[in-house]
Amino acid sequence: MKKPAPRIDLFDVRPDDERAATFVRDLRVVEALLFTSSAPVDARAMRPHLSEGADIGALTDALAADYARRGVNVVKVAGGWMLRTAPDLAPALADLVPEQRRLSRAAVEVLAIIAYHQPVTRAEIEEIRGVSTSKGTLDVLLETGWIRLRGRRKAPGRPVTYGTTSAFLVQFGLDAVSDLPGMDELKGAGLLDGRIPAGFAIPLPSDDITLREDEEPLEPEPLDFTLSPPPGDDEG
Amino acid sequence: MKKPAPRIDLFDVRPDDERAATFVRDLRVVEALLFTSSAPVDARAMRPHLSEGADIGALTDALAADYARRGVNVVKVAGGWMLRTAPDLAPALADLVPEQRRLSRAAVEVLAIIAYHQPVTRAEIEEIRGVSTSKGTLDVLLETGWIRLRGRRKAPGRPVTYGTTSAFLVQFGLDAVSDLPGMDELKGAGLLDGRIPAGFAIPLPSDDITLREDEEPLEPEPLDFTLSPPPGDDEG
Amino acid sequence: MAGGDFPELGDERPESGEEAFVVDLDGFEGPLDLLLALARTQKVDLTRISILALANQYLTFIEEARRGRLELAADYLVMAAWLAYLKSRLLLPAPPQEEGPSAEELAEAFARRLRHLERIRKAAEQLMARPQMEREVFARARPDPASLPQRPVAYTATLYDLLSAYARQRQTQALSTVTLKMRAVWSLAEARERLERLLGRDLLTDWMRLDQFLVEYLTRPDQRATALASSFSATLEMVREGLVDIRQEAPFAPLWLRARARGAGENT
Repeated sequence: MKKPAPRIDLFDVRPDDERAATFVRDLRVVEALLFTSSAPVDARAMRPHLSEGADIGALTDALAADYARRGVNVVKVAGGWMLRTAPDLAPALADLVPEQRRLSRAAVEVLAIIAYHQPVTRAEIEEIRGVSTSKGTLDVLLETGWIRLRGRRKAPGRPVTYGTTSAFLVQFGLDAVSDLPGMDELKGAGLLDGRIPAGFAIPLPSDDITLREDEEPLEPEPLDFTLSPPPGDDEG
Repeated sequence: MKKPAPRIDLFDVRPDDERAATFVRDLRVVEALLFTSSAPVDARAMRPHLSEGADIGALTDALAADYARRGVNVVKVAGGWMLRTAPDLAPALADLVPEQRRLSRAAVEVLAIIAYHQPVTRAEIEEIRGVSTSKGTLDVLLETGWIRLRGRRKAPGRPVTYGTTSAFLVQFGLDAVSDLPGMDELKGAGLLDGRIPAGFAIPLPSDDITLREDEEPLEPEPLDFTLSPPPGDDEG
Repeated sequence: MAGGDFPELGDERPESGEEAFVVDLDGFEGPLDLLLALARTQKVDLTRISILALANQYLTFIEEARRGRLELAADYLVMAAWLAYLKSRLLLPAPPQEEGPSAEELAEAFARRLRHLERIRKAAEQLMARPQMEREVFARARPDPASLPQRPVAYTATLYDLLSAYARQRQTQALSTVTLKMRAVWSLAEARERLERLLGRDLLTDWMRLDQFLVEYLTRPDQRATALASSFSATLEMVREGLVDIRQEAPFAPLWLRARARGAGENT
């Protein structure tokens, strides 16, 4: 392979070269047209802006070659051309400051039940909440990275069990889920009032990664893999 | 004048030059960041996307120089950088212009007085122009988003003070109000404040969002809220 | 510079190279604007302008305008009055012990005011001559959000949110368990107990509709199904034990219930 010669600036023109000047002018107009448009621009749309008889193919080729190694590229799509950020920069551009979004009330409720009752199945969550839980709510919680699919309950239907992650502990400033306040503390904080029947109990939660006796491992189903955070996330 | 040497492609890097590779990578990211934004991007917004200790000034300078002769230019406006089409292409791009509402002569004059004298009250504007200013003129300017109600002057009647916004800087391609054209002449002639004899210290116009000593905040009147852009809009 | 360079009224005598003024105050942005226009006819730098000559020009202009039309904006008249005052001060010898600024100082301040407006106008011109956004120069079109890298979402919730949500739910559930569930479901034993009470009071010596006996409960939607089902099961149990007879005319028809004759029961 031969080393490419240092390229001369595409936009550099000797003042006396009229044809080259026209080409560069057209090149700049094509560049500006692509820049100002969020959709692909086709040759027909460019034509009225360019010099008569402009070779649009040559112009877009020259521009595409010039942009090839830049942070923005010229791509041919849908019969036209458009500027796009270079695909390899996606990671650098993607780590934007995340948008802060408050968790919905339903999601907080489900999260709270998972935290206290883990490992817990969806049916058990619904039993406690008295309402059905939408798939979306669990999906959002999985997206937060605060809950994970733990395994399956050894019971008819083999329902998935949910538990919290170490990211959950970080988020809520807990050292361990066992630090979640119990009944007396909740009462003391005024969150539970006195109308609590005898026999009411709050479980002592555990997010131990080893499965319980009534749990068995998840099969490597594609669904589970996309939803659950990598297992390594939970080792803390 | 010496003829500039043919420039080597800015994005061309020998594979073994790690520092240069990092620079080019950062350069491409800056380019992509400016490209994806229709508003100015400031250094603080760029920083998280770049390599540690990246010299943002050097990057933007290099990019601005590289873009100088292209159809799109890098300009420093409102405390950040943005990509804009080259001004000389305006005729070729003319039909991109939606129907424009031209500002009246009075509105242009009032805008200039607000820009050069901010913070300024309506009475002061009228004193400079020697004519009363119709409410409509200020309303039109507020509607453009180029001016805003800043606060109130600590003076009898507590008149509202006006100033320009960052949208104003973007509109006219200014980095800061101190870059307003003709500022030196006004300053040199001691004319920035018509009431102060030449030779005295002349307050420079300021669109800083922090109020001056002789200003106090607007009350949250419904009127003020609807007219003034949210305060956050004006932060560089 | 003499005051003879007045703008002409009407357009009967435009001199070559001279700017001819038409009396049309609508075209002026107030008295200072008019004064600047008049000053331009002096063809000197604003810094060397004769304020006296300018005052004369202005006063003559206003005089002519008033002759031509009746209405003049108050701004113009106020300025005329002030300039007439300034003119008299400039022409008369200064009184020996003058209070406040001298006539020359007033004239200078006035000239400075004019220069200021002129500078501001030039600055405004320069400002408007700059390439303006979406007029001469164009920003990147607001990109299609789908084409951009997705902005990640960071969900937030506080420990308080979590604990109060948990307590709220458990509390509601605990209370509902105590009050509702007990009534909502009739156990077989409860249903049987009720039926036996009925039997004991000899109310079932003749055929009686089961739903009539249950009418008090069947009107409550939350209990209808459980009351009916449990009671029916209880009657079947009692039939098996020979305590009652039941019959039904047709599918879904009312169930009839009667205590079995004692002797027959004993015989079985």
